[in-house]
Amino acid sequence: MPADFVFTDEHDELRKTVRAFLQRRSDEKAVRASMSSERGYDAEVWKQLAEELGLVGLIIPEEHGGAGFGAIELLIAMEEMGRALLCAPFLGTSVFAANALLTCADGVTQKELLPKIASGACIASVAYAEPNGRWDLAGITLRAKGTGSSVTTLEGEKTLVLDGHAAHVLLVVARTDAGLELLRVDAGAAGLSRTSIPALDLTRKLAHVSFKNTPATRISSGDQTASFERVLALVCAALAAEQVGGAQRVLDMAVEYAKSRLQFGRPIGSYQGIKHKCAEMLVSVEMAKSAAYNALFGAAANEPDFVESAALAKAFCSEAYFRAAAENIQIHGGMGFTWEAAPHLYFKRAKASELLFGDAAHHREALANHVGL
Amino acid sequence: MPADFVFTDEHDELRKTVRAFLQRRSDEKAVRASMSSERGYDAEVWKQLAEELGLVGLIIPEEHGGAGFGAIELLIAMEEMGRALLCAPFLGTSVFAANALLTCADGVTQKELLPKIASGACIASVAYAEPNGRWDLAGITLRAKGTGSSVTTLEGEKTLVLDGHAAHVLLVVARTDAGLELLRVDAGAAGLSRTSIPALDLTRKLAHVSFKNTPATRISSGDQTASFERVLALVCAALAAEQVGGAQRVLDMAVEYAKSRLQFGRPIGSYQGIKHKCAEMLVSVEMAKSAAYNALFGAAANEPDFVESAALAKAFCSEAYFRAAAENIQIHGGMGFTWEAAPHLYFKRAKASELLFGDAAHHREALANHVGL
Amino acid sequence: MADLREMNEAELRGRVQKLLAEAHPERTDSIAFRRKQYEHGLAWVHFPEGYGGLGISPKQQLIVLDEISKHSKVVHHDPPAATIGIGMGAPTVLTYASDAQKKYHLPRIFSGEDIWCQMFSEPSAGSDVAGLSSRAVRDGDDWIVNGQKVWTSVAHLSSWGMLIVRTDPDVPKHDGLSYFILDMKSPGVSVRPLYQITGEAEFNEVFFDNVRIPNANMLGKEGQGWRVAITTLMNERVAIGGGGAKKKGAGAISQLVKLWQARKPGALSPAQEVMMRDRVTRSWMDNELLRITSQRARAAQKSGNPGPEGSVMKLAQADINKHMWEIAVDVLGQDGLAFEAGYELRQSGFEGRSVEALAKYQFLRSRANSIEGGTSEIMKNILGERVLGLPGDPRVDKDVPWKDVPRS
Amino acid sequence: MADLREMNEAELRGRVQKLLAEAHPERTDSIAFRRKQYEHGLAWVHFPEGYGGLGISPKQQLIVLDEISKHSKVVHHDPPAATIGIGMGAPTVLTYASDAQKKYHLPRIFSGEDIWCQMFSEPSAGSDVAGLSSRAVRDGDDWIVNGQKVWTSVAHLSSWGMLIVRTDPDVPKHDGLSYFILDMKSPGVSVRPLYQITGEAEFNEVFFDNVRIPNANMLGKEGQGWRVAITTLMNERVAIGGGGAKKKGAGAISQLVKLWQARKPGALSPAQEVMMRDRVTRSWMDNELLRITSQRARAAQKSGNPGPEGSVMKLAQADINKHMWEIAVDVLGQDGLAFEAGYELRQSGFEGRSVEALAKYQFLRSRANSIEGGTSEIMKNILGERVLGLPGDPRVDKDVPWKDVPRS
Repeated sequence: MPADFVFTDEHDELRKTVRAFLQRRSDEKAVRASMSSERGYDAEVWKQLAEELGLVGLIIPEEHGGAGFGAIELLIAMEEMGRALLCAPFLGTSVFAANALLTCADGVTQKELLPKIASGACIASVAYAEPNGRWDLAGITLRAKGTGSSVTTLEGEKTLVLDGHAAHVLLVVARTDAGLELLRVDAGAAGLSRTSIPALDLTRKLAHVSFKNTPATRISSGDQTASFERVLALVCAALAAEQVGGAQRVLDMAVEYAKSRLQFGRPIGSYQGIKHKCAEMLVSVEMAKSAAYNALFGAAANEPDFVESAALAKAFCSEAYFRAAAENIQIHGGMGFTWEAAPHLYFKRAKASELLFGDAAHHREALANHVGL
Repeated sequence: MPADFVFTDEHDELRKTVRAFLQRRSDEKAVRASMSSERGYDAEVWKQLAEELGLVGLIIPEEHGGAGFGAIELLIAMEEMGRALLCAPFLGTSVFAANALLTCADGVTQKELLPKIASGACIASVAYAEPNGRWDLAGITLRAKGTGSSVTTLEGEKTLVLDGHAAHVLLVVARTDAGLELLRVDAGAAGLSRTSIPALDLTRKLAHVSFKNTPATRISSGDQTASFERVLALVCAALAAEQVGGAQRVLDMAVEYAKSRLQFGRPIGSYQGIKHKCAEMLVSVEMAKSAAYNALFGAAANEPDFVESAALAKAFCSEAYFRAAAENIQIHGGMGFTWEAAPHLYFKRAKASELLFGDAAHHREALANHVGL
Repeated sequence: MADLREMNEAELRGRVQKLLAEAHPERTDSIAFRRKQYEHGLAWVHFPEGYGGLGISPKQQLIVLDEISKHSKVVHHDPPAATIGIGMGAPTVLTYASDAQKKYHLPRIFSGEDIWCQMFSEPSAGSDVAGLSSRAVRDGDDWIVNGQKVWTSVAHLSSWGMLIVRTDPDVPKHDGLSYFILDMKSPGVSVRPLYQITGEAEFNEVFFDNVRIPNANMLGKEGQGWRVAITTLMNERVAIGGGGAKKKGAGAISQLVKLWQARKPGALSPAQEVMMRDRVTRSWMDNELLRITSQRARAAQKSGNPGPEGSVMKLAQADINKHMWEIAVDVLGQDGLAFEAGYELRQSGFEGRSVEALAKYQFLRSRANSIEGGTSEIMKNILGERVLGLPGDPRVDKDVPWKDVPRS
Repeated sequence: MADLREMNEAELRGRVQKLLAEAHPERTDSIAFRRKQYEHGLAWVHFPEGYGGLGISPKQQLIVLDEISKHSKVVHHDPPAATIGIGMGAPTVLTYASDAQKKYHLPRIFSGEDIWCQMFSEPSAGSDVAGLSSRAVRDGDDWIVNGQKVWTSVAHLSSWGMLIVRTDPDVPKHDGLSYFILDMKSPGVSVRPLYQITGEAEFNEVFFDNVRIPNANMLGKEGQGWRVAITTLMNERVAIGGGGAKKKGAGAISQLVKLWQARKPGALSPAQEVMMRDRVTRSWMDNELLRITSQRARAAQKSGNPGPEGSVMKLAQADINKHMWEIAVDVLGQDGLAFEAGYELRQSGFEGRSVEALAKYQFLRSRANSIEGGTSEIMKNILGERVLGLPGDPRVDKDVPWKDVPRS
């Protein structure tokens, strides 16, 4: 059954709730405070997101203490968080790590970690990318030492770990004798060191992680390549939804500014130069919405082409958000280039989320392979 | 010495003369008449171009009955011809064939053919491309039979031969035991058949040529790969100049129309939607000029990087002309989409000259190889 | 129309069966059958009884079609040339014409006996349709019309035309227009094909040289022409919108994919092949997103919250389509230089084309996508102003007598 | 200035030698040497004698530089912070100030003792500079200024500023402005760094809180401020234009090529590598064409036929530069996510950066290229109207008292 793109009243309610919360707790002032904090997010807000809104465990089943929601609710949450530029380990913990655990981890680990994550008590990060610059699964070369045993050791590096500096648990994607597996390394583990990466986008913290003979527990059984491909697809689709939220917000900002800024006695939005730019942004934002909605409605419906739709979404939304954020700076003129105005915050988020998990060209290539072009 | 891009008074005079002639003899009515004629050009105009203006033998040395001019004069002529959309075998005969003879042919052949070409009496066409779709020299697979002897035979096909239907002499690029050579096949040769290709661009006739045990004379000695690369480069640079002339003309047309066409009580050119489009066309036309001028001033100065500059010019001007011609249709609105208005004539010429001798991507790849990117 | 009652479905299907008992499509020609269909009130079910309808919800028209299809292998659909009359002419006649006119025209429109055309656009009034300058001057019981219309499809086949002309140049432009229906065989009307850059003429130019129209053929009152024209145009939108949901990868993009997959091996270098593939992929994405956006538009409409999805489609589609066919010609490469069909000027036909020839034809034809039915510049104004709420450009033609507004 | 006579070259070189005999750059600090240079009329040779010049053609300034360079390893160039004063302040002072003011300021400007800044732009007056709203009200021999300026470089280092303010709001905007030179140490002047998206402040905001300026410091007459400002701005163009002809592949593009050639092997798939290479190639082409266009502009200027080449450069360069640095960050890929320098807010410095860090910095910095010194939208209007001769947008702020023009 193809997706019908209908949001139910419950969906609309969820969106309203999230938006209202974020308007209060993730306004520009809050974002700037988080940006310049060491941790990178407001622990109090995270707690509320977990306890009051149940968002932290959004896609974690109720049996594991989560809200048990699906991909459409995830779409709504990400869109709103992108809109508000929320600084929080949501993508890393609630989407990437939770989904990796749900998809790849053994029951015992799920039972232990998922409730902790849902409660907001545990930040979990997937250590995926390596310094070789690749985003595809074939690029994973970190190899766990020893074979057979459930405890092994790691020696090597992972990078661009989402909120890796703050994580209580790292879920490390590495090669074992069984293939690609998920390993668990706890925060205090021997030989584990983590360095914050000074990021282009201050609203999302990244860390470099290195392992020196670090003990790690195997928490998946057998090769996870196929499962992990779907985990990555969900992360990309969620990120695309976040990009859509951001893109819509910068369009709104640009339009607001174009209405209120007067030059030569007229609102600048009355000039076709600006008006047509806004119209083009609108077209591109609507198309981006189609891409992200298609991916996440597809995920919700368990469509067999979900991985393909996710690639399409990440490819299109990455470029659409970046262009929209760049045009928003342009429409704001000199003001748009200042630190004190908001446009650059979105611009940096847009660029960073374009690069994260593979840029548009990467995903177009994946898509072309799927479609058979 | 880098090119200085200064046109002398003589150059300006040449331009004025050519433009005035073409305004009289290649106005829109004349172009439409040639377009729908079998031959594809006005023989009388060709005669005048040869005898009165000396343009047909423009780059043929005076000793061979030509004007003995160089690449800068060629630039000017091509630019003006592109502007006027002249229908004539100039690119095929006066540029491609004449230059191929000058660069690759033996003295006897030069002495025989070049004066005939310069006089306008002989249409000569280079049979270069083959139906394999390639434009690079390595794509030439037609192989002359027999070895050693100066007379050989050809069996196979050539396509997209400029004015091949009207040519008195074909200069066939083919492989021999010596490498890549130039062979001569006269119009009446046995087993030679020529078919006009119904062309997208009616202003430049193309023919398909096939050889069935057709006798051909070897007129070059030894492998011509290196020389022929420079011949192709000159053709591309000249074509780029023609594209610039066309691009400038469609910009002029668009601007004229935008000034005189009123909607909602204002000239459409007073709306930024149209005005900014025109400004962007201007930028792109000026950049295209820089590309074409650089190539042909470089050719005139025998710059060692001429082949590279020609690739840059063909790559950039192809896209610039196509975009400008497309925008010109758009600015003309419904009128621009009619057969009776001129914009489509330029649009089709632009697309065809984009594809001819390799499209922009082809030449960017060549450029990247030259530059070492 | 939304508040029209629905008829009991069985009853409606019963009425269709009665029609079929009287005239069966398998044994009746299109005109005769459709005349009968009109008489039974099954032409436009939302029209009043006696005028080809039953006064019921227009949604139920589908039941009529369904019931006919059930009982007949032959279905007499709207004849292609008659769609303008059926979709736009009829509702306008129904709303504004006299009872005698309705009784005369509606059955002839529906049966396809009379082809109708729409004559609004003029050479000098493209985006600014209301700025048109064809004039009608009153002479006794007649009006005498002089001027020219353009972009008139099926004019060369038409018996009647919907015409809007200026009857008062001394008032602002929208206020001085009147709307007529014109017998296309009237002396002084001449129709010429308007050839496009494809060499084909899908449209005509229509010239008026002292053409007389009886005052009785004015629809609406003098000076109300714009309002009547809006009725016509609203029905154009209804007719065009709501295109069926295509499947993923279906439609025009499948042609590009076909061309891509049939490309000449070795024609492109490996690097150029990579880049061309990426262009094809982008176009595939664009087309897929257009398809999804149209689904979203329908979903939003259904749920009663129509968003901007619909409005962006026209603008997006124009660019996407133009791009797609550019890529197609580039994929063809050398073969892109040929135009197999030739450019013999002729009235547009519906003959089949090879996918290669289609690509070149569409490459040319698609240039009009950003012009016809509202230029992309106008669409951007509409999106900017109506959807985003940005202020308009200063207007120099408002509240000024039409004759004083500068024009080309 | 074009008609100023040329001095015999030997004589001019002789004068430079006399200067060097009195004060040699290798043994004299910049301020002291440049004071001497001023006294010898070798500061701005086209200025009149007694005011730092010799009344000769400005082209001959190059001879002065050449002669100094011949005899000294040290050359005291214009101090970077002083260029605004030297390039724009001095010509304005020379044209409009009193003799006493010229005598006081010109040597101090040239020596670099006094840094000058330019205070024209305001938060509410960006593209529309003449719409500015900082007010000066007459009070006896003084004017009292209130308001705010923005985008003021070196204000935090400046002794003097060129200031344009509104002295009459009741006349159309250009007519109500007056031009002052302002002692930046005056009470009520405060300067704050304006941080940009790079985290650095290249510019300042300047606030005026009841700042008193003596009437004697008005340049030009009351209400003539716009005309005086034009003098200043004309000299800005002279100062910015005429950038030296770079060699092929030199300049910023060489940084991108360096990054490309140093890319991580294997980070991109072969197909992505092809596409990225094509983007780098396009950027290389664009930069090369910019270089050639600037050569063409110079050639055309030399030959007395300046074409549109010059005008298109600003617009083209903004886009090309932004694109280039986007590509650079994309080439960096994963490393593009890091911003090594951090965003500690600080005054802009000139420290060295690694090519990777530079790419990220420029990626952000270049966003201003299409805004500063005229937005790309304004540049397109200028190209459209002044170069192509297209008609202007309807104006709602002409011939209207400034106070009645709507503003944000």
